[in-house]
Amino acid sequence: MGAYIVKRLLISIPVIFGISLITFIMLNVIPGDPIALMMKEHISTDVVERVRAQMHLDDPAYVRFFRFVWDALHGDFGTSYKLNRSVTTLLLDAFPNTLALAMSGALVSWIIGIPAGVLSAVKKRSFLDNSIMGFSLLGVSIPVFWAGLLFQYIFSMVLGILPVSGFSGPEYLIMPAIVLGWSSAGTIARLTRSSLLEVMRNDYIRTARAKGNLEIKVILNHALKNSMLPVVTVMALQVAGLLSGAVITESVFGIPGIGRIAVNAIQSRDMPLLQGAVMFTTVLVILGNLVADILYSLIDPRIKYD
Amino acid sequence: MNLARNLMLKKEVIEASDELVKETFWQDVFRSLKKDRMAITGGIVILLFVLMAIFAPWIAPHDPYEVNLDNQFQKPGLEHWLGTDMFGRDVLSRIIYGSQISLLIGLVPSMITMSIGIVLGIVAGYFGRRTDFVIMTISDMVLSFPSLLLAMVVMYTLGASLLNIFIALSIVGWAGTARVVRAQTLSLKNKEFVEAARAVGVKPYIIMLRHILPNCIPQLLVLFTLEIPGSILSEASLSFLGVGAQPPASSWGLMVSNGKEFLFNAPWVAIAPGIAILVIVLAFNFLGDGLRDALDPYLKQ
Amino acid sequence: MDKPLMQVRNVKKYFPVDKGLFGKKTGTVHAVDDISFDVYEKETLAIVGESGCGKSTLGRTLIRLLDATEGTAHFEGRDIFSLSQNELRQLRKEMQIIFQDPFASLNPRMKVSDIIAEPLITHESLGKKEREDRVAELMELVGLRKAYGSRYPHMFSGGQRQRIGIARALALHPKFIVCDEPVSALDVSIQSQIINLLQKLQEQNNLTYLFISHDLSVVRYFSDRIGVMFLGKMMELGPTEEVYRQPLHPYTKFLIAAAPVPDPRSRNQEKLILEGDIPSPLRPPSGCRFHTRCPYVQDICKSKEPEIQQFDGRSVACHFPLV
Amino acid sequence: MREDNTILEINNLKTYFYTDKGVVPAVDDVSIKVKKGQIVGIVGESGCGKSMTSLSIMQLIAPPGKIAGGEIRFDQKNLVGISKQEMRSIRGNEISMIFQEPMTSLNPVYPVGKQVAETLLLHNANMTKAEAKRKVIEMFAMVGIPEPEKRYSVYPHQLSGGLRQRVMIAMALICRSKLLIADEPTTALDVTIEAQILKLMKNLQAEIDTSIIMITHNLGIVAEMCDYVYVMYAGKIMEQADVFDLFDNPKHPYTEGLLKSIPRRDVHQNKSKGLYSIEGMVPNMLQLPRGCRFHPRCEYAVDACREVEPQLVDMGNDHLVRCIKYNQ
Repeated sequence: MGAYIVKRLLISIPVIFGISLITFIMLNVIPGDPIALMMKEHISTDVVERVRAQMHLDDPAYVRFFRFVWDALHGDFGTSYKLNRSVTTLLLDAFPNTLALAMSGALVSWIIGIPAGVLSAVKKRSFLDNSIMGFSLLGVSIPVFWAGLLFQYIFSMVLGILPVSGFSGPEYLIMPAIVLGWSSAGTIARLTRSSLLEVMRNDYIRTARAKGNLEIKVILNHALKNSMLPVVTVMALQVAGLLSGAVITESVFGIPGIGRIAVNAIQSRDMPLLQGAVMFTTVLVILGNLVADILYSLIDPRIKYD
Repeated sequence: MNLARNLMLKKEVIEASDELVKETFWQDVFRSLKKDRMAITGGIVILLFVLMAIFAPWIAPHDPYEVNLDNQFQKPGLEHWLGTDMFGRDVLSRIIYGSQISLLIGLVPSMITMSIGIVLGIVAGYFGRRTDFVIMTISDMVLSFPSLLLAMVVMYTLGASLLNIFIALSIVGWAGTARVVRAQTLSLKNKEFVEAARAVGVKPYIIMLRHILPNCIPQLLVLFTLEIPGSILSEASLSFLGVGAQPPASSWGLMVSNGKEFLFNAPWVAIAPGIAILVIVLAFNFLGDGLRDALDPYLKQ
Repeated sequence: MDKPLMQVRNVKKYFPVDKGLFGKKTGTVHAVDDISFDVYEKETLAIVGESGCGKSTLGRTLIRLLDATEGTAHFEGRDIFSLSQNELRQLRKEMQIIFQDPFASLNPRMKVSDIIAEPLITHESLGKKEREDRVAELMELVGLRKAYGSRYPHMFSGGQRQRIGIARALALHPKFIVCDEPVSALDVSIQSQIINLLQKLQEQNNLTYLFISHDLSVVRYFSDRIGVMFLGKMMELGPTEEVYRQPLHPYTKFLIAAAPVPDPRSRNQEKLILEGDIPSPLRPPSGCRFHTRCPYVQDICKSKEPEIQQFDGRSVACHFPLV
Repeated sequence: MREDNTILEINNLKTYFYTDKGVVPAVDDVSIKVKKGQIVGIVGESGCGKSMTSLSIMQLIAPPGKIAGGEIRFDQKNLVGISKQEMRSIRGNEISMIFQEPMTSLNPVYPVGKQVAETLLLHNANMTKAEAKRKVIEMFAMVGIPEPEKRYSVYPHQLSGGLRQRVMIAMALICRSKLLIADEPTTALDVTIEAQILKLMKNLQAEIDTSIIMITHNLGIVAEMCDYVYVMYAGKIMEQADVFDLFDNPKHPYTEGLLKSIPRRDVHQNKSKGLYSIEGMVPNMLQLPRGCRFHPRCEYAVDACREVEPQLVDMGNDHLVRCIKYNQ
């Protein structure tokens, strides 16, 4: 098992390198002179000169890229020119909040999504099935930011039982987690249901019935584990989705997470901060994919560990 | 090498009824779609929105851009069915005009995404080895970016404009389609009718066009109807974060964003456009689900 | 039997098996391992064997659907393995293939007339009318009504689809056709219809068949000569009747005896049953590949690979042929 | 009910499929009898309804299929309409089934031993897991699986087709079922492995004295294994007889045609004459021909064949045939 994880980690290093290359190109090379972009904010010339010197912008692009990678490896993502603080510390402060939000969103989606999907597959074409699927479809279709506003309006402004925004206690996490979790729970529930129904068509399910199993045992003992394979794969892809959702939810609910930092960095044209935020989240996504990969190989014996 | 898999026996009942299927692929799909109420409602709603977008100038009760400060924040009523916003503009008219941008932003990037994804997916799947490795590694990297963040970075670099939104949403979307099409191509490539074409000496690009692509259509149809709502939602999110459509364009996402400060005393300003987004996205999802069920037998082929 | 249409010499086809994360090669499957034989004009040479013996791989390699790892195959004097892409494309007119699975061998999105016309479109510049006539003629030839041309494959039964596949293979008037288990997936009554059709077409168009099958009864009826393969090696080759009456290789003897016979009286005869499982092509046994299942195995069989011995018109690869 | 050793009696079974394109009479008024210790063959081509008959016995017909009529008497009990709970206690215990595709009939994510033990534990509530494991290993040895202890915890993808079918047979006979239904058990196997499996089934049948319904399209297997044979075509039984009687003098044109059109590996057949073959195709079940269902493909068809559906007529010593020639 260990060897498998080590191998997977080794593979993600070139991927991370690739991502940093893409990010670097998009932020430094394509826009031409990053300082020109910053100038849009009418910054005083001395600040501009300081940043130009600090970022050695006169060196050729590839030199700057390898310096960026070298510094990144030492945990130094440059300094945010707007807040004049090290990008790394800013991100590390914000990371726990995003993690809390993303994890609670993920939990909401798994704890509600999977059982709901199984239930509606078991009770196919029943009222329960239709309502679960309707609710999931709503979750998938609803714009996350709009749902946030709606929740704020109903639960904070009208009912006043939950804080509108901010992040100084668990109760601040309830609405954002639900809003974020609802859409991914919808995806997971729909996928679990269709995957389970698909698996039920296999020959070994017919064998399980021919043994004299109760239908519910056929579903839970034989079909469920097989149906989890595609669900786990989607969970990996969902990590990226959750982080996208987090970006919005953090803005709506004013949660000081990495997403919020990224949005502010864009609005204030703070390139080093944005670059750091993007790198940070993509590494999170890769780790998420790794976890899902390992989960997948735990379920499916056909995948060897060697 | 393969065992004597006597396919005829396993599909006894299917074989019996299969023989009398006289419909072509499209007739069969349309017949099952017609029976699916949800898909039909979805289709009708989409049609309404398209008509609304086309005939917006004639339908909209007021001029969406006419600022009239002394009737700010009017409650939804007879005069303004959905009330007015902070500049006294009629919310309903702005939503009607907004449908033009939102539908455009739903369709155009999806088309770009699908075409890039199809070409790269088929090429990667059919040729395999190095081309496959390169294309798939890039797509894995693109998929590692949270899509919204990547779109934001693109908007940051290129600046906010309608064209740039198309580019941003396409850069994000192609990887997903490419992976699906590649998987489909890999399974089709080993099918005997492709081997037969190669045995006849048909050139690879013709094999891709005549044999591989048409058999991906069922999968692509489903993907397309689910890609459109995806990009509508993405654009709305971008606009909400102030990185998408810029004024005076009245994209629904922007309207929600402008209305969020006045949520307490004028909730309709932010909530009404959100409902429009929800309805059109739901409609596409209804249609997409209906299509997937109707195409199910063909998806597994 | 006049001069050989095709001379196959030491053909090998290996597949790398890449397991592990980095996809590094961790083994090779010797699907076809040093096979040599001749194919004579207008004959039906059957290649029989169980799964994993490499018969389908051999068939596909000989018409270059797969590229051989080693060896040569001279077709009318020219080695097809060393032909350039263009030369190969010209050669396609001479060699064709018929497949086993009626459901997978026809493009479901194409009309039947287009499927049959594809070879004509690819190789000959015919007018539309002329091409339609040729397609109609081909459909009549294989016993299908012209009117079916505008239909799609899913509207046909297995037997009819196999006829469409045959019509496609005949479109360019080939000399040599690889039939890869053409009747295995069909019902008994349909099977005999297709066998008769193949036979009629062979006589009318002087076709040469490489008939790949695992059905020893169909092969006895239909083939002139038979080659028995096991795990990539040719165990025995010779005229069909002689091989069935007096098999030289133990595997041939047991393989022929294995299929149950449709005559209840033979049910209580002592059954010749080969024990053990088919070894995996990834780790073939040492020496003679059949030694793990051979009831007459000796020590030499385990260590030394048997030389191919020739008897007049017959060959066998066994240290102790059943002479 | 006369007390003889009939273990299973199916009378006028009708299993119809109510598809959106019409009703498919997959099994149309079929009557079959199986005696204790007897191997009964149901032979026919695809779409003839033989598999649907077996699935009806096990009550495993999924919608849109339904048992529309007739009775299935097993051990004097009519299975059609009994409680789900009672049927479950019979499935896998008193009647068990093996299927055609050993590759896909086992659950890929569970060890094979555990899957066989499950059948045992389902029908023996007070049996401990360890005891069940012991019995399974014993059964694995009995069905000829080498190193049974090691193979207990192996996953299906690590076994060959032949070994997987042996696991399926072990699973079917672990509770010493009275009736084993084998639906094309060796069709997907190589011929040398098929010979092993057929021999194994014969030995086990003798040892456990179970009755077997052998469903196949292969008349060679019928000749070798079965005592009594039913020939099915388009959902109906066309002929039924003792195996020697059927092969010696087949009466129905379809049976006769089938026997004549099979190539033989044990005898030289002159190629120049061509193989006898029954023309035409299996009829489509939604537009069945009027009168005798075989008449469009029958050499001896006369006008009467197109009007009236002949009945199964007993020609003596249990040889029944459904053909106008014998209906006068």
